Amino acid sequence: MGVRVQAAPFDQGAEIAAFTAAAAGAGAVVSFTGIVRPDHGLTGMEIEHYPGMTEKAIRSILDQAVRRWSLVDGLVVHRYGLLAPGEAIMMVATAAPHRGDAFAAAEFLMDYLKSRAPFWKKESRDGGATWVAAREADEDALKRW
Amino acid sequence: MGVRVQAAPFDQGAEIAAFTAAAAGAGAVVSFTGIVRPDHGLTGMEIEHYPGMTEKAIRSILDQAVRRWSLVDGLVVHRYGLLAPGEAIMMVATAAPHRGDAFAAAEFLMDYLKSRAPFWKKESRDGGATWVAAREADEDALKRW
Amino acid sequence: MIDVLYFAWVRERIGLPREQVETRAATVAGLVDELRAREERYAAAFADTSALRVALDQELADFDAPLAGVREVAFFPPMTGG
Amino acid sequence: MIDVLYFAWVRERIGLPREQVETRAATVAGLVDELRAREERYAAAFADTSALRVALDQELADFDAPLAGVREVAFFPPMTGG
Repeated sequence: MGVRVQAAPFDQGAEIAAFTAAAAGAGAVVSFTGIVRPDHGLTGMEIEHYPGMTEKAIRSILDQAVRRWSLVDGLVVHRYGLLAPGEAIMMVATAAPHRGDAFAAAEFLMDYLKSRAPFWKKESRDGGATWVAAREADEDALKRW
Repeated sequence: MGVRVQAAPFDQGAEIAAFTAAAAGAGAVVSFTGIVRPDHGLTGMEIEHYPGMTEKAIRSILDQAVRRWSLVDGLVVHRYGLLAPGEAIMMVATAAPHRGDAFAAAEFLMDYLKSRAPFWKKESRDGGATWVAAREADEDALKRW
Repeated sequence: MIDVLYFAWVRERIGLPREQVETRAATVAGLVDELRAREERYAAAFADTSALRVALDQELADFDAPLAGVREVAFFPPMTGG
Repeated sequence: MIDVLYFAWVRERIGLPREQVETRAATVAGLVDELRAREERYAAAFADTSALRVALDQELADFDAPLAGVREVAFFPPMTGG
Protein backbone atom coordinates (compact mmCIF):
# COMPACT_ATOMS: atom_id res chain seq x y z
CA MET A 1 0.00 0.00 0.00
CA GLY A 2 1.44 3.35 -0.97
CA VAL A 3 0.50 6.87 0.09
CA ARG A 4 2.25 9.94 -1.27
CA VAL A 5 1.30 13.54 -0.63
CA GLN A 6 3.51 15.86 -2.63
CA ALA A 7 3.77 19.26 -4.26
CA ALA A 8 5.62 17.92 -7.28
CA PRO A 9 3.78 16.69 -10.39
CA PHE A 10 3.66 12.92 -10.84
CA ASP A 11 3.91 10.82 -13.98
CA GLN A 12 0.60 9.01 -13.97
CA GLY A 13 1.58 6.56 -16.75
CA ALA A 14 4.82 5.60 -15.02
CA GLU A 15 3.02 5.26 -11.66
CA ILE A 16 0.40 2.91 -13.08
CA ALA A 17 3.00 0.87 -14.99
CA ALA A 18 5.16 0.44 -11.87
CA PHE A 19 2.12 -0.30 -9.70
CA THR A 20 0.89 -2.97 -12.12
CA ALA A 21 4.33 -4.56 -12.49
CA ALA A 22 4.61 -4.85 -8.69
CA ALA A 23 1.08 -6.21 -8.16
CA ALA A 24 1.97 -9.91 -8.33
CA GLY A 25 -1.09 -12.12 -8.54
CA ALA A 26 -3.45 -9.39 -9.67
CA GLY A 27 -5.86 -10.05 -12.53
CA ALA A 28 -7.29 -6.51 -12.53
CA VAL A 29 -5.82 -3.05 -12.06
CA VAL A 30 -8.05 0.02 -11.90
CA SER A 31 -6.74 3.56 -11.84
CA PHE A 32 -8.40 6.91 -11.41
CA THR A 33 -6.77 10.23 -12.19
CA GLY A 34 -8.32 13.55 -11.18
CA ILE A 35 -7.43 16.50 -13.38
CA VAL A 36 -7.89 20.27 -12.95
CA ARG A 37 -10.79 20.76 -15.36
CA PRO A 38 -10.14 23.85 -17.46
CA ASP A 39 -13.66 25.28 -17.37
CA HIS A 40 -15.45 28.53 -16.49
CA GLY A 41 -12.33 30.62 -17.07
CA LEU A 42 -10.31 28.79 -14.44
CA THR A 43 -6.72 30.03 -14.37
CA GLY A 44 -5.37 27.90 -11.54
CA MET A 45 -6.12 25.78 -8.50
CA GLU A 46 -4.44 25.89 -5.12
CA ILE A 47 -4.67 22.86 -2.87
CA GLU A 48 -4.10 23.22 0.86
CA HIS A 49 -3.73 20.23 3.14
CA TYR A 50 -3.07 19.32 6.76
CA PRO A 51 0.43 17.82 6.87
CA GLY A 52 0.53 14.83 9.18
CA MET A 53 -3.21 14.26 9.29
CA THR A 54 -3.44 13.95 5.50
CA GLU A 55 -1.18 10.89 5.30
CA LYS A 56 -2.88 9.30 8.34
CA ALA A 57 -6.36 9.89 6.94
CA ILE A 58 -5.44 8.42 3.55
CA ARG A 59 -3.81 5.42 5.18
CA SER A 60 -6.91 4.81 7.24
CA ILE A 61 -9.10 4.94 4.10
CA LEU A 62 -6.77 2.49 2.34
CA ASP A 63 -6.88 0.17 5.37
CA GLN A 64 -10.68 0.19 5.24
CA ALA A 65 -10.58 -0.69 1.54
CA VAL A 66 -8.23 -3.60 2.21
CA ARG A 67 -10.55 -4.92 4.93
CA ARG A 68 -13.58 -4.73 2.66
CA TRP A 69 -12.24 -6.05 -0.62
CA SER A 70 -9.77 -8.64 -1.75
CA LEU A 71 -6.95 -6.31 -2.78
CA VAL A 72 -3.41 -7.17 -3.81
CA ASP A 73 -2.28 -3.55 -3.53
CA GLY A 74 -3.46 0.06 -3.42
CA LEU A 75 -1.88 3.41 -4.16
CA VAL A 76 -2.88 7.02 -3.52
CA VAL A 77 -0.85 9.97 -4.82
CA HIS A 78 -2.24 13.44 -4.06
CA ARG A 79 -0.70 16.81 -4.84
CA TYR A 80 -0.93 20.06 -2.96
CA GLY A 81 0.14 23.60 -3.87
CA LEU A 82 -0.53 25.49 -7.08
CA LEU A 83 -1.80 23.58 -10.12
CA ALA A 84 -2.58 24.73 -13.66
CA PRO A 85 -5.68 23.68 -15.64
CA GLY A 86 -5.12 20.28 -17.21
CA GLU A 87 -2.66 19.15 -14.54
CA ALA A 88 -3.28 15.92 -12.63
CA ILE A 89 -4.37 16.58 -9.03
CA MET A 90 -4.27 13.04 -7.72
CA MET A 91 -4.57 9.40 -8.60
CA VAL A 92 -5.58 6.15 -7.00
CA ALA A 93 -4.77 2.66 -8.22
CA THR A 94 -6.12 -0.67 -7.00
CA ALA A 95 -5.02 -4.19 -7.86
CA ALA A 96 -7.16 -7.25 -7.14
CA PRO A 97 -7.57 -10.81 -8.34
CA HIS A 98 -10.94 -9.87 -9.91
CA ARG A 99 -12.31 -6.76 -11.57
CA GLY A 100 -15.28 -6.21 -9.26
CA ASP A 101 -13.04 -5.73 -6.23
CA ALA A 102 -10.62 -3.45 -8.08
CA PHE A 103 -13.44 -1.19 -9.35
CA ALA A 104 -15.34 -1.06 -6.05
CA ALA A 105 -12.23 -0.30 -4.01
CA ALA A 106 -11.15 2.47 -6.40
CA GLU A 107 -14.58 4.13 -6.22
CA PHE A 108 -14.65 3.74 -2.45
CA LEU A 109 -11.20 5.36 -2.17
CA MET A 110 -12.31 8.27 -4.34
CA ASP A 111 -15.55 8.82 -2.44
CA TYR A 112 -13.71 8.85 0.91
CA LEU A 113 -10.78 10.95 -0.29
CA LYS A 114 -13.28 13.57 -1.49
CA SER A 115 -14.84 14.06 1.93
CA ARG A 116 -12.54 12.55 4.54
CA ALA A 117 -8.99 13.52 3.59
CA PRO A 118 -8.00 17.02 4.73
CA PHE A 119 -7.55 18.80 1.41
CA TRP A 120 -9.15 22.08 0.41
CA LYS A 121 -9.28 23.47 -3.12
CA LYS A 122 -9.22 27.13 -4.04
CA GLU A 123 -10.00 28.09 -7.62
CA SER A 124 -8.53 31.17 -9.27
CA ARG A 125 -10.38 33.04 -11.99
CA ASP A 126 -10.03 36.50 -13.42
CA GLY A 127 -12.46 37.79 -10.82
CA GLY A 128 -10.45 36.40 -7.89
CA ALA A 129 -10.04 33.21 -5.93
CA THR A 130 -12.76 31.19 -4.18
CA TRP A 131 -12.74 28.10 -2.00
CA VAL A 132 -14.50 25.14 -3.57
CA ALA A 133 -17.55 24.27 -1.47
CA ALA A 134 -18.09 20.66 -0.51
CA ARG A 135 -21.00 19.19 -2.47
CA GLU A 136 -23.81 17.46 -0.65
CA ALA A 137 -23.63 14.76 -3.35
CA ASP A 138 -20.08 13.96 -2.24
CA GLU A 139 -21.19 13.44 1.35
CA ASP A 140 -24.16 11.39 0.12
CA ALA A 141 -21.81 9.23 -1.94
CA LEU A 142 -20.38 7.80 1.29
CA LYS A 143 -23.73 6.30 2.22
CA ARG A 144 -23.52 3.65 -0.48
CA TRP A 145 -20.57 1.97 1.18
CA MET B 1 -12.73 6.90 -29.41
CA GLY B 2 -10.06 4.31 -30.06
CA VAL B 3 -10.31 0.58 -30.65
CA ARG B 4 -7.26 -1.60 -31.18
CA VAL B 5 -7.20 -5.38 -31.45
CA GLN B 6 -3.65 -6.62 -31.70
CA ALA B 7 -1.33 -9.55 -31.08
CA ALA B 8 1.52 -7.32 -29.86
CA PRO B 9 1.91 -6.37 -26.21
CA PHE B 10 0.93 -2.80 -25.33
CA ASP B 11 2.53 -0.35 -22.90
CA GLN B 12 -0.33 0.34 -20.50
CA GLY B 13 1.38 3.29 -18.79
CA ALA B 14 2.18 5.00 -22.09
CA GLU B 15 -1.35 4.33 -23.36
CA ILE B 16 -2.96 5.91 -20.29
CA ALA B 17 -0.58 8.87 -20.34
CA ALA B 18 -1.26 9.58 -24.03
CA PHE B 19 -5.00 9.05 -23.54
CA THR B 20 -5.09 11.48 -20.61
CA ALA B 21 -2.99 14.10 -22.41
CA ALA B 22 -5.38 14.00 -25.39
CA ALA B 23 -8.58 14.12 -23.30
CA ALA B 24 -9.02 17.89 -23.31
CA GLY B 25 -11.66 19.05 -20.87
CA ALA B 26 -11.68 15.88 -18.81
CA GLY B 27 -11.67 16.07 -15.02
CA ALA B 28 -11.55 12.31 -14.51
CA VAL B 29 -9.77 9.45 -16.24
CA VAL B 30 -10.45 5.83 -15.26
CA SER B 31 -8.47 2.91 -16.60
CA PHE B 32 -8.84 -0.83 -16.24
CA THR B 33 -6.17 -3.35 -17.15
CA GLY B 34 -6.85 -7.07 -17.29
CA ILE B 35 -3.88 -9.32 -16.58
CA VAL B 36 -3.30 -13.07 -17.07
CA ARG B 37 -3.58 -14.15 -13.42
CA PRO B 38 -0.77 -16.60 -12.66
CA ASP B 39 -2.79 -19.05 -10.58
CA HIS B 40 -3.58 -22.78 -10.44
CA GLY B 41 -0.42 -23.70 -12.33
CA LEU B 42 -1.34 -21.66 -15.39
CA THR B 43 1.48 -21.72 -17.95
CA GLY B 44 -0.11 -19.61 -20.69
CA MET B 45 -3.29 -18.26 -22.21
CA GLU B 46 -4.31 -18.25 -25.85
CA ILE B 47 -6.89 -15.76 -27.00
CA GLU B 48 -8.83 -16.38 -30.17
CA HIS B 49 -11.02 -13.72 -31.77
CA TYR B 50 -13.23 -13.10 -34.79
CA PRO B 51 -11.37 -10.62 -37.00
CA GLY B 52 -13.76 -8.05 -38.42
CA MET B 53 -16.57 -8.70 -35.97
CA THR B 54 -14.34 -8.00 -32.96
CA GLU B 55 -13.63 -4.39 -33.93
CA LYS B 56 -17.27 -3.78 -34.89
CA ALA B 57 -18.56 -5.24 -31.63
CA ILE B 58 -16.16 -3.17 -29.50
CA ARG B 59 -17.05 -0.02 -31.45
CA SER B 60 -20.73 -0.68 -30.87
CA ILE B 61 -20.12 -1.10 -27.11
CA LEU B 62 -18.13 2.15 -27.02
CA ASP B 63 -20.92 3.93 -28.94
CA GLN B 64 -23.43 2.75 -26.35
CA ALA B 65 -21.21 4.06 -23.55
CA VAL B 66 -20.95 7.46 -25.23
CA ARG B 67 -24.74 7.65 -25.59
CA ARG B 68 -25.28 6.79 -21.91
CA TRP B 69 -22.61 8.86 -20.18
CA SER B 70 -21.00 12.21 -20.67
CA LEU B 71 -17.64 11.01 -22.02
CA VAL B 72 -14.82 13.06 -23.46
CA ASP B 73 -13.09 9.98 -24.86
CA GLY B 74 -12.85 6.21 -24.61
CA LEU B 75 -10.23 3.61 -25.51
CA VAL B 76 -10.20 -0.17 -25.76
CA VAL B 77 -7.04 -2.17 -26.48
CA HIS B 78 -7.40 -5.97 -26.57
CA ARG B 79 -4.79 -8.55 -27.41
CA TYR B 80 -5.15 -11.94 -29.05
CA GLY B 81 -2.71 -14.80 -29.50
CA LEU B 82 -0.48 -16.39 -26.90
CA LEU B 83 0.05 -14.62 -23.56
CA ALA B 84 2.19 -15.52 -20.56
CA PRO B 85 1.04 -15.27 -16.92
CA GLY B 86 1.41 -11.68 -15.72
CA GLU B 87 0.98 -10.17 -19.18
CA ALA B 88 -1.71 -7.56 -19.81
CA ILE B 89 -4.62 -8.96 -21.85
CA MET B 90 -6.52 -5.76 -22.44
CA MET B 91 -7.28 -2.31 -21.16
CA VAL B 92 -10.04 0.24 -21.28
CA ALA B 93 -9.78 3.92 -20.47
CA THR B 94 -12.55 6.48 -20.10
CA ALA B 95 -12.33 10.25 -19.75
CA ALA B 96 -15.23 12.39 -18.53
CA PRO B 97 -15.84 15.75 -16.92
CA HIS B 98 -16.83 14.00 -13.66
CA ARG B 99 -15.71 10.84 -11.92
CA GLY B 100 -19.09 9.11 -11.74
CA ASP B 101 -19.40 8.98 -15.52
CA ALA B 102 -15.80 7.82 -16.01
CA PHE B 103 -16.20 4.96 -13.50
CA ALA B 104 -19.63 3.84 -14.72
CA ALA B 105 -18.60 3.87 -18.37
CA ALA B 106 -15.41 1.87 -17.64
CA GLU B 107 -17.37 -0.78 -15.72
CA PHE B 108 -20.02 -0.90 -18.44
CA LEU B 109 -17.33 -1.38 -21.11
CA MET B 110 -15.76 -4.21 -19.11
CA ASP B 111 -19.05 -5.98 -18.48
CA TYR B 112 -19.98 -5.83 -22.16
CA LEU B 113 -16.52 -6.75 -23.46
CA LYS B 114 -16.62 -9.87 -21.26
CA SER B 115 -19.79 -11.23 -22.83
CA ARG B 116 -20.41 -9.42 -26.11
CA ALA B 117 -17.03 -9.10 -27.83
CA PRO B 118 -16.00 -12.24 -29.77
CA PHE B 119 -12.96 -13.35 -27.80
CA TRP B 120 -12.37 -16.82 -26.40
CA LYS B 121 -9.71 -17.73 -23.87
CA LYS B 122 -7.91 -21.05 -23.65
CA GLU B 123 -5.80 -21.74 -20.60
CA SER B 124 -2.74 -23.98 -20.70
CA ARG B 125 -1.64 -25.98 -17.68
CA ASP B 126 0.63 -28.97 -17.26
CA GLY B 127 -2.35 -31.25 -17.76
CA GLY B 128 -3.33 -29.68 -21.08
CA ALA B 129 -5.33 -26.77 -22.44
CA THR B 130 -8.97 -25.96 -21.70
CA TRP B 131 -11.37 -23.32 -22.97
CA VAL B 132 -12.47 -20.88 -20.29
CA ALA B 133 -16.21 -21.26 -19.74
CA ALA B 134 -18.35 -18.14 -19.67
CA ARG B 135 -19.51 -17.41 -16.14
CA GLU B 136 -23.18 -16.90 -15.44
CA ALA B 137 -22.15 -13.98 -13.24
CA ASP B 138 -20.68 -12.25 -16.29
CA GLU B 139 -23.96 -12.54 -18.18
CA ASP B 140 -25.85 -11.39 -15.06
CA ALA B 141 -23.55 -8.36 -14.79
CA LEU B 142 -25.13 -6.97 -17.98
CA LYS B 143 -28.51 -6.72 -16.29
CA ARG B 144 -27.44 -3.85 -14.09
CA TRP B 145 -27.03 -1.51 -17.07
CA MET C 1 -23.34 -20.50 -50.98
CA ILE C 2 -22.76 -19.17 -47.53
CA ASP C 3 -19.53 -18.78 -45.53
CA VAL C 4 -19.72 -20.66 -42.25
CA LEU C 5 -17.13 -19.88 -39.55
CA TYR C 6 -16.33 -21.79 -36.38
CA PHE C 7 -14.45 -20.50 -33.33
CA ALA C 8 -12.92 -21.91 -30.13
CA TRP C 9 -14.07 -25.45 -29.26
CA VAL C 10 -16.64 -25.45 -32.07
CA ARG C 11 -13.74 -24.99 -34.51
CA GLU C 12 -11.75 -27.71 -32.76
CA ARG C 13 -14.61 -30.24 -32.76
CA ILE C 14 -15.48 -29.69 -36.40
CA GLY C 15 -11.80 -29.54 -37.31
CA LEU C 16 -11.79 -26.47 -39.51
CA PRO C 17 -12.14 -22.70 -39.04
CA ARG C 18 -14.41 -21.98 -42.03
CA GLU C 19 -16.04 -23.54 -45.02
CA GLN C 20 -18.46 -22.72 -47.79
CA VAL C 21 -21.81 -24.39 -47.43
CA GLU C 22 -24.54 -24.90 -49.98
CA THR C 23 -27.76 -24.58 -48.07
CA ARG C 24 -31.47 -24.22 -48.68
CA ALA C 25 -32.24 -23.67 -45.00
CA ALA C 26 -34.51 -20.72 -44.21
CA THR C 27 -33.16 -20.13 -40.70
CA VAL C 28 -30.03 -20.67 -38.63
CA ALA C 29 -31.76 -23.61 -36.92
CA GLY C 30 -32.38 -25.16 -40.34
CA LEU C 31 -28.71 -24.78 -41.23
CA VAL C 32 -27.73 -26.37 -37.92
CA ASP C 33 -29.98 -29.36 -38.71
CA GLU C 34 -28.32 -29.77 -42.10
CA LEU C 35 -24.83 -29.58 -40.58
CA ARG C 36 -25.72 -32.04 -37.78
CA ALA C 37 -26.83 -34.57 -40.37
CA ARG C 38 -23.45 -34.43 -42.15
CA GLU C 39 -21.03 -36.23 -39.85
CA GLU C 40 -20.53 -37.19 -36.24
CA ARG C 41 -18.11 -34.25 -35.60
CA TYR C 42 -20.83 -31.78 -36.65
CA ALA C 43 -23.43 -33.62 -34.58
CA ALA C 44 -21.05 -33.39 -31.59
CA ALA C 45 -20.36 -29.68 -32.10
CA PHE C 46 -24.05 -28.82 -32.45
CA ALA C 47 -25.36 -31.29 -29.85
CA ASP C 48 -26.50 -28.52 -27.53
CA THR C 49 -27.20 -25.21 -29.26
CA SER C 50 -28.03 -23.58 -25.91
CA ALA C 51 -24.23 -23.71 -25.32
CA LEU C 52 -23.62 -21.91 -28.63
CA ARG C 53 -23.93 -18.41 -29.98
CA VAL C 54 -24.42 -17.40 -33.58
CA ALA C 55 -23.51 -14.27 -35.55
CA LEU C 56 -24.98 -13.36 -38.95
CA ASP C 57 -22.74 -11.10 -41.01
CA GLN C 58 -20.81 -10.33 -37.81
CA GLU C 59 -23.84 -9.37 -35.70
CA LEU C 60 -25.09 -11.55 -32.84
CA ALA C 61 -28.37 -13.23 -33.78
CA ASP C 62 -30.79 -15.92 -32.63
CA PHE C 63 -31.06 -19.47 -33.90
CA ASP C 64 -34.49 -18.75 -35.35
CA ALA C 65 -33.19 -15.79 -37.39
CA PRO C 66 -33.76 -16.02 -41.18
CA LEU C 67 -30.77 -16.69 -43.44
CA ALA C 68 -32.09 -14.77 -46.45
CA GLY C 69 -29.39 -12.41 -47.75
CA VAL C 70 -26.84 -13.54 -45.16
CA ARG C 71 -23.32 -14.11 -46.49
CA GLU C 72 -21.45 -15.12 -43.32
CA VAL C 73 -22.65 -17.27 -40.42
CA ALA C 74 -20.41 -17.86 -37.40
CA PHE C 75 -20.89 -20.39 -34.62
CA PHE C 76 -19.02 -20.16 -31.31
CA PRO C 77 -19.33 -20.71 -27.56
CA PRO C 78 -20.31 -17.84 -25.23
CA MET C 79 -17.62 -15.18 -25.41
CA THR C 80 -14.99 -14.74 -22.71
CA GLY C 81 -13.29 -11.44 -23.47
CA GLY C 82 -11.98 -8.79 -21.14
CA MET D 1 -1.67 25.06 26.35
CA ILE D 2 -3.10 23.57 23.23
CA ASP D 3 -2.10 23.96 19.56
CA VAL D 4 -4.97 25.30 17.49
CA LEU D 5 -4.71 25.04 13.70
CA TYR D 6 -6.86 26.70 11.05
CA PHE D 7 -7.18 25.72 7.40
CA ALA D 8 -8.65 27.15 4.19
CA TRP D 9 -11.14 30.00 4.72
CA VAL D 10 -11.04 29.54 8.49
CA ARG D 11 -7.32 30.31 8.35
CA GLU D 12 -7.95 33.29 6.07
CA ARG D 13 -10.70 34.76 8.27
CA ILE D 14 -8.73 34.40 11.45
CA GLY D 15 -5.57 35.53 9.71
CA LEU D 16 -3.15 32.91 10.96
CA PRO D 17 -2.50 29.20 10.37
CA ARG D 18 -1.88 28.15 13.99
CA GLU D 19 -1.52 29.48 17.48
CA GLN D 20 -1.09 28.28 21.02
CA VAL D 21 -4.15 28.76 23.17
CA GLU D 22 -4.50 28.70 26.93
CA THR D 23 -7.87 27.16 27.58
CA ARG D 24 -9.89 25.72 30.45
CA ALA D 25 -12.67 24.53 28.10
CA ALA D 26 -13.83 20.96 28.66
CA THR D 27 -15.03 20.39 25.09
CA VAL D 28 -14.41 21.63 21.57
CA ALA D 29 -17.64 23.65 21.78
CA GLY D 30 -16.31 25.33 24.93
CA LEU D 31 -13.08 26.24 23.14
CA VAL D 32 -15.07 27.63 20.23
CA ASP D 33 -17.04 29.84 22.66
CA GLU D 34 -13.79 31.17 24.15
CA LEU D 35 -12.34 31.90 20.69
CA ARG D 36 -15.56 33.57 19.48
CA ALA D 37 -15.41 35.93 22.48
CA ARG D 38 -11.91 37.09 21.57
CA GLU D 39 -12.30 39.26 18.49
CA GLU D 40 -14.61 39.88 15.58
CA ARG D 41 -12.47 37.82 13.17
CA TYR D 42 -12.87 34.74 15.42
CA ALA D 43 -16.59 35.41 15.79
CA ALA D 44 -16.85 35.59 12.01
CA ALA D 45 -14.87 32.37 11.46
CA PHE D 46 -16.92 30.45 14.05
CA ALA D 47 -20.31 32.05 13.28
CA ASP D 48 -21.76 28.78 11.96
CA THR D 49 -20.06 25.66 13.28
CA SER D 50 -22.31 23.47 11.13
CA ALA D 51 -20.14 24.73 8.24
CA LEU D 52 -16.99 23.62 10.07
CA ARG D 53 -15.21 20.39 10.85
CA VAL D 54 -12.85 19.70 13.72
CA ALA D 55 -9.98 17.28 14.20
CA LEU D 56 -8.46 16.36 17.58
CA ASP D 57 -4.88 15.18 17.36
CA GLN D 58 -5.41 14.69 13.63
CA GLU D 59 -8.56 12.57 13.91
CA LEU D 60 -11.97 13.89 12.87
CA ALA D 61 -14.15 14.56 15.93
CA ASP D 62 -17.41 16.19 17.00
CA PHE D 63 -17.84 19.60 18.56
CA ASP D 64 -19.04 18.03 21.80
CA ALA D 65 -15.89 15.90 22.11
CA PRO D 66 -13.85 16.39 25.34
CA LEU D 67 -10.53 18.23 25.12
CA ALA D 68 -8.86 16.36 28.00
CA GLY D 69 -5.42 15.15 26.88
CA VAL D 70 -5.72 16.70 23.43
CA ARG D 71 -2.62 18.51 22.19
CA GLU D 72 -3.73 19.65 18.74
CA VAL D 73 -7.11 20.96 17.63
CA ALA D 74 -7.75 21.86 13.99
CA PHE D 75 -10.71 23.75 12.54
CA PHE D 76 -11.51 23.72 8.84
CA PRO D 77 -14.37 23.69 6.32
CA PRO D 78 -15.68 20.41 4.86
CA MET D 79 -12.89 18.78 2.92
CA THR D 80 -12.71 18.88 -0.87
CA GLY D 81 -10.00 16.41 -1.80
CA GLY D 82 -9.79 14.02 -4.72
